[in-house]
Amino acid sequence: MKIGVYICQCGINIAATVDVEKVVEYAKTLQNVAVSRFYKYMCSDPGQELIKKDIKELKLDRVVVASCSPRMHEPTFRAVLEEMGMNPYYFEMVNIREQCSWVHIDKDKATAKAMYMIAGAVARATYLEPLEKKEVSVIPRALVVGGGISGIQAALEIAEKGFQVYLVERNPSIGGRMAQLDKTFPTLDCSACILTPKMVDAARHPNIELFTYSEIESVDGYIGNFKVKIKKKPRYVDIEKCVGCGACAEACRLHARIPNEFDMSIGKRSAIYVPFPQAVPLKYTVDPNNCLTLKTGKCGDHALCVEACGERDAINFNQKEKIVEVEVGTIVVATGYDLFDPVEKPEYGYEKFDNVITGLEFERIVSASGPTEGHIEINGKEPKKVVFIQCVGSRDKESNEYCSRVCCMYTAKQAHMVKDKIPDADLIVYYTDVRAFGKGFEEFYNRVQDEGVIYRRRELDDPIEVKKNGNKVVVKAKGHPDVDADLVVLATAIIPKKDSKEFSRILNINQSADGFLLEAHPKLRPVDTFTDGIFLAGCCQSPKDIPDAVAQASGAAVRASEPLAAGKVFVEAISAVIDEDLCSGCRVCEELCVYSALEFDEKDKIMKVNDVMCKGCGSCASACPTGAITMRHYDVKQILAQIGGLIR
Amino acid sequence: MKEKFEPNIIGFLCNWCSYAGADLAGTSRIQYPPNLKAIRVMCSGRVNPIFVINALQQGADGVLIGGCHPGDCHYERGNYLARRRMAVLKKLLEYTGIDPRRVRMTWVSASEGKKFAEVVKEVTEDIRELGPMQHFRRENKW
Amino acid sequence: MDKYVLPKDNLSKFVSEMIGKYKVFAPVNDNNVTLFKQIKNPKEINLEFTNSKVPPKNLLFCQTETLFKFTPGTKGKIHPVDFDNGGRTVFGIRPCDAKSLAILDRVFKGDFEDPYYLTKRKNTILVGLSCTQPCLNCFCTSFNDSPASPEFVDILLTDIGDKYFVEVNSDKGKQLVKTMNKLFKSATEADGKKKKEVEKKAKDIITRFQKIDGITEKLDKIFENPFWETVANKCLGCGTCTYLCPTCHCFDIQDETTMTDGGRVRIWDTCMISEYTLQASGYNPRPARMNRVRNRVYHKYNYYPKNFEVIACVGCGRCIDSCPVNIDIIDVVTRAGEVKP
Amino acid sequence: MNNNPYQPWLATIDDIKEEVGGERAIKTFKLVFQDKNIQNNFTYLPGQCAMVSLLGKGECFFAISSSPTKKDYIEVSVMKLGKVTSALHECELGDVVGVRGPYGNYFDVKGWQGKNLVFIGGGIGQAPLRSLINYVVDNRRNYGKLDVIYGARSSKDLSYKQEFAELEKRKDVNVHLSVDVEEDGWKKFVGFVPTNLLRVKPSPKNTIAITCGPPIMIKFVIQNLEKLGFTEDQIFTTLEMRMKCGIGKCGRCNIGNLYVCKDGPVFSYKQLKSLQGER
Amino acid sequence: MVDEKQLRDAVKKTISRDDVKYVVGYEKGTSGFLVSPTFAFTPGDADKFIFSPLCVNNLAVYPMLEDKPPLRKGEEPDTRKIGLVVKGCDSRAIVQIIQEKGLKREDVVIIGIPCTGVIDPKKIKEKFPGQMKNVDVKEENEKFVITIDGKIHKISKDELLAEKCKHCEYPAPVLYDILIGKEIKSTKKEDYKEIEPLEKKSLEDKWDYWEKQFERCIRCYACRDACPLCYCKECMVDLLDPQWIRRSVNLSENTAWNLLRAFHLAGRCIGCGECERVCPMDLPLMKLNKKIEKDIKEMYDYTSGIDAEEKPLLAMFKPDDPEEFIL
Repeated sequence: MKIGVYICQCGINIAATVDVEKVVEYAKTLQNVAVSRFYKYMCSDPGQELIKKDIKELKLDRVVVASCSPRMHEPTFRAVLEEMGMNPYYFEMVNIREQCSWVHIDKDKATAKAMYMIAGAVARATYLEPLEKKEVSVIPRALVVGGGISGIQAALEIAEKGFQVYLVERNPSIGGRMAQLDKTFPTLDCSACILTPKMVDAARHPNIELFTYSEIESVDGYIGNFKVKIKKKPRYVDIEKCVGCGACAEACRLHARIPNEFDMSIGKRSAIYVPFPQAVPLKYTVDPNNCLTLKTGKCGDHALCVEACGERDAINFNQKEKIVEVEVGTIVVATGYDLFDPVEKPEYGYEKFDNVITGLEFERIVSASGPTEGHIEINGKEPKKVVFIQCVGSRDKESNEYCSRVCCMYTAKQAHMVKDKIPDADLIVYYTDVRAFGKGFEEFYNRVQDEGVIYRRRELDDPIEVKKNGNKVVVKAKGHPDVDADLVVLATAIIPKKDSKEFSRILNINQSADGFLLEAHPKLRPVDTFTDGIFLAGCCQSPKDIPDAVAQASGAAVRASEPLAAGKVFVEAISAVIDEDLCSGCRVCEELCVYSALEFDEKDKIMKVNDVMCKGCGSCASACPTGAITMRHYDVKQILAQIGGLIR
Repeated sequence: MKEKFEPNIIGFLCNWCSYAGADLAGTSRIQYPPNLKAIRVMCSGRVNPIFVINALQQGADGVLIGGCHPGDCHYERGNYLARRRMAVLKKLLEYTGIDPRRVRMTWVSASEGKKFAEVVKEVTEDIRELGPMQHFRRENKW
Repeated sequence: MDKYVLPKDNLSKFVSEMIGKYKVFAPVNDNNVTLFKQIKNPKEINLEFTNSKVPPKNLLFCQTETLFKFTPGTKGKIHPVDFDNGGRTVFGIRPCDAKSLAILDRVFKGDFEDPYYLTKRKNTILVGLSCTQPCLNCFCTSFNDSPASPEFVDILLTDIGDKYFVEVNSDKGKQLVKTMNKLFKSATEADGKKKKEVEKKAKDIITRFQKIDGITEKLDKIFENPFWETVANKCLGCGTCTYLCPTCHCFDIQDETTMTDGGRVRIWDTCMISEYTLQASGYNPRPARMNRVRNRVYHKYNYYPKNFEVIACVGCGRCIDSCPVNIDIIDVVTRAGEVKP
Repeated sequence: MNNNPYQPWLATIDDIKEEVGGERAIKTFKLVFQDKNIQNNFTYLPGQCAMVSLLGKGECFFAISSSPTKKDYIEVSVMKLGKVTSALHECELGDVVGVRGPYGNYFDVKGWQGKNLVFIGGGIGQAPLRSLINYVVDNRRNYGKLDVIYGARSSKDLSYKQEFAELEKRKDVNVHLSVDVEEDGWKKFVGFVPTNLLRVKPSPKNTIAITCGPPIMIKFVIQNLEKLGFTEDQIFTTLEMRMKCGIGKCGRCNIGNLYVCKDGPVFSYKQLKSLQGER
Repeated sequence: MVDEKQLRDAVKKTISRDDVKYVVGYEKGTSGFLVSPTFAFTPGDADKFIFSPLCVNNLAVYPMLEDKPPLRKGEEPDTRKIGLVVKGCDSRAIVQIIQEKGLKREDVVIIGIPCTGVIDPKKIKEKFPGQMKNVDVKEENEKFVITIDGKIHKISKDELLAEKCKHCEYPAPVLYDILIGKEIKSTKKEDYKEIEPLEKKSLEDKWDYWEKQFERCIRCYACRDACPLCYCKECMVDLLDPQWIRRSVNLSENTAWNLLRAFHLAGRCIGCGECERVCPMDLPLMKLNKKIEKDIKEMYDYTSGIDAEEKPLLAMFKPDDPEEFIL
């Protein structure tokens, strides 16, 4: 057995705290170590060459590299072995940067720890076994969850590459948050104008199948072979028959009596409705929570909508929820975001006073297609003094520490819209820091300031208070004179979708501490998740503006299309193996495996592993009462040897 | 002066959460004691109680098992299963006179670099206080 | 044979003097289990015992013994160990256990002498203690042995009331007594008579008897007899009988290592488990419990007598006392003798 | 020489020949004792065994497969089966192993002088026969007709291919190789070793037959030898057992009252038949 | 008192069935108070069957002990049933094994005995040491009536009763095909009093206690082999590669073995006490088993060997399992 040990200085990242030369000398004393070297950057080409040369000349059996986290460069070095004709699993990585040099100051101690870690790795390396990566074929279809701008973009791009896409949206129409916006910063394009053509494209694309008013019920399987159950909620309208004429909504007994969620409940709709006129698909949906027929079983003496629909006969109150199962190779998650509920910060007076609204409510008010047809009015009056408060629920340790990234600019935009529509209005913006980092942002901010909008800096530590003052409210901010305002607009934070947790479990992906879905690497794999074959786009991953969301969606689409195009993928070689001589057929493992990777062989009365299904977690191995199950690459010999090395 | 006792602690860290959390502590340069040496496993569910007992035999003064928070397991339930195993094992160890502070379990997510560092600090201090694990350490004298 | 008496008051002195010179092993009470252990003080001795749970063979043929140390690996080195050359006495060994050592000697001598056992054996003085209260399953008399036989010890002590009757059976014994002769008194004829009485009484207590006439030859004829199946059916395959047997001597050799050091270790093994004979190819010549139970009986009553002219059983009864399922060697062998070939 | 029979002498791996590949690979290791004195004093005869160990992995008992006529090394052929043999297979030139021995009895090479010899081997069972064959060939004029019958599952599984090729070139040794199943390019006998034996049909007259191989093969070889007229005391075989000590103490390898490591491994069929015990 | 005639009839009836291989029960032992497991292959064998308070063995171990040498070509495995005489605790072992799919219900014919408690062999041996003949033990009015060489001793049950019987909640078999006598109900409650003193000790005292015990272990594995639930084809301590535990007999390896044995039985041990009974070195193994039993009852409300449909304790979880110990 010949083991090569390579220690990376990582510039000074490692070398500053770990005495690399000393470690090299120490490694030489370890059993089976044939060569031990250090280099400035092991991951660089010359570094890799060093290893390759030794593999060739010294005929190394195993390679140990002590450098950064295996989550960074394990694939890099495995590729080195592979290139030299070695099995890539003969490689062992020691994390002496993230878990040693960066977290310890004392050079002696860090050096000692690095030695222990390397001793453990060398001991373990002796027992490493060659593994073959398993190749599985890929179902050439993709699933996109979420029909907002990110989802639409991703779906269109994958479809354009020639693969079939299922686009699933929980609302009756695709379009998402962007559809609710009036104009977009900083270019002031009309949001609907640029979005609706895309919506239509998506609906029309021969490779895209829309599942609106639908939700993901479950996801099983693995990259290349996901089995997805989609729950189609009953619309009570046959979308084949509905032509979107709207006669039913006009006829509805509750016509214009139900708050329309799309208009942030400022506008009203019927119990049978489309969320907005440009909805895609333009098909009506019965609101089961309000429809008299569905709620009480009785709508006067007969249902007026059915009557209005007449011969088309599109309304069907007997529709039931349907589960559709689809199989896809990859999944793009674009589930979007929710908005912070300012009720949680009572000092802003939201819901207490009509004069206090959120940014998105303002969008609906200012929108030409909104409930006020674009007239900015509050209780029927045009406001003359408008206050914008930023960072409501963002950059605030009590609610969300992060910056929501879009509020500064949309507030500027909204201020501009007010100025545009009510030129004599006084505008004050309370800001924390104005973050105008995007293309054209700073210019826009300057323009708005030039338009006479007053920016007042607020300190987050001194909460702004909004109090009643007759028909108006008074905004009190420390360090500034009080302002009597007709309208207060709160820039509420972008927060993770309410059901993110549940959803991340369905998909078996992670959330970061803030609750957004977690990318595989913040820098290098920003659209991947830790589950192979599942990718992220848009605000489900973190707050973003439209261009960023679209860019990420394009990225996710490319990532998701790669396996589809390749037609096959390699899946984790780490899987369970069963020693048939030891297995007693107790089937404990069958019980606990989430992936159904273990099957009972009726003939031999023992368990068998399905390599491809197995994800290599190892729960079965530690539960196996007879020790019949071992985990490839994490087997008992390897682990016990590593323990021995770590505490020698 | 007698040198301060530096405990040897073995950490079994799950690849997806705790190991990533430890990495994050690194990228965030959060300092913690160097006594814990990590073994990367795919899931805390991989940690067979025998590994723990073996580590103590081989001379570890303590063992820390790090997994994902309940519900966050990359493999859905590995951490739940580990939790049961460790609950039973810890009680058994305590009953035989092994201080329960020597075998610890923690939930550390990929975003909890700070928590990871704090946990390591706490565990190290606890075990430092307990002194070397001598109960059934292998003597290897032959 | 020299005969003395040792007043009971002098016993503690006798032991103390031995402790000053040798490693002394004696029966002690370890949580209600009698075991031979090294003692530092005569007070540790417990003489209220019928026999020790584990036979004192473990003092010479240790359950775990390092054969040598080494630096592991393919570039390794061997580091021999020093044999335990120090003088030792086993105080309170029963005549049956002493006989077992004489039986074990034959295995560990031979063409290849076992230095670990023999070095210790050579330096060990056996100070025997007659058995006056044989236990339920004692049957040494079946082999014409006596619970008060000095044959296999260096010195035998027999409790004859207020003193011990001392029989010195070897040069080693003589040497020992000589160095502390003021503790001993010459034995009178009455003392000798008393010993005989005690011995007779002890023999009479033994009610269990194993028929061993011509057993070796009888066994030759019934190797394939289904009788062995019936015996083995209830066997659980644990190692209790063999571990507690004073003549069993099977062992396993294992390498144990850390990253830097290692030792080749010899550990007691038991022929009662399947793994014992399992070959690397997967083939097992003794696959069933029947094979193993039969092997144990044959080893003691057939193979051993053929090789060494002595039955490898001393009638201590330990295996009967401790067998979880009452496989009773007295009963098994007696019945085997009656089996029609 | 130390007088501790448990303590091996160190030997260096001087050469490794890969005989057979695959799951149950066979390699022949050439071992040279580090101490010249030991090497010179390590005298043995064909059939005898040695305990070879890897420090840290354990010991294994092997028939010495080299001929005693080669003085400056010994060879053992190792099939990859368990922990120790697998570790041995990973060894490289220059690696150090422990060796103790020689152990057991041997083929009666003196007594068989002037006789015809038939060697019947299968698979790894050829190892002890190889020692004997090479010994006999090196002392060729002392012996009569020599027939070597050897077979394996396929040509890939045949050990000592090169040596057989050399042997086949000699006029005074008859080599009869076989494989169990038909394969491309195999022009010699196809069938099991016992069948090949019947085909070769050695005369029992003044002949000793020595067989070693898998138990099932030995069983049929002996049956066929008897068919050919060989008597019980003309047939010899060597046995294999699980062993730990090699010196008749640990108690594993007994067949009846005999210990394979001490009283064997060479037994005549006559002896074997009279032995009562598991094997 | 168990009607031995009824028992023998049941054994006869069972062994007379074509689909039964043999019946395992108890017979009188070879000496003293010993009782021996016995096998009936023919109806005639049934006459030696007995049941007395000395019948302490858990015979559920036998179906799991069957030697399974490889079948020869064309040979069919003998799949006939095994008849078993069981007490309450023994029957729980059967249930637990069925739960673990080690046996199928139809593999066994269970002759159940409502058990009123058995005698601890160690206690009775201490009480009546030395040589004896013609021993008989009966139960009468809450007393054990012990006859030795014609001499009768009446001893209160409590004095000789095995510890496990003192708190037995399942004296009647939880699963049986034939019941000998009437079903009985337990009035007892397991309160784990016997481990409480140890639980309350300081850590040092606990280790002091266990160190002395583990040190004594000779690793004969009788505890394992007598346990009906230790039926792995190959026990992990016998494995060499990987070697979980070294074979050396010393405190470290002995402790590891004893902890692992106990842990391996977590949620599986049914408390028959065989491990402790057969231990030649008198290790208090039940103190370990009972502790785990208590803990899992408290933490997971789980009792083993009651319901054959239950899932294995350590192969399942509840999201709200206790986790105060987690950092």
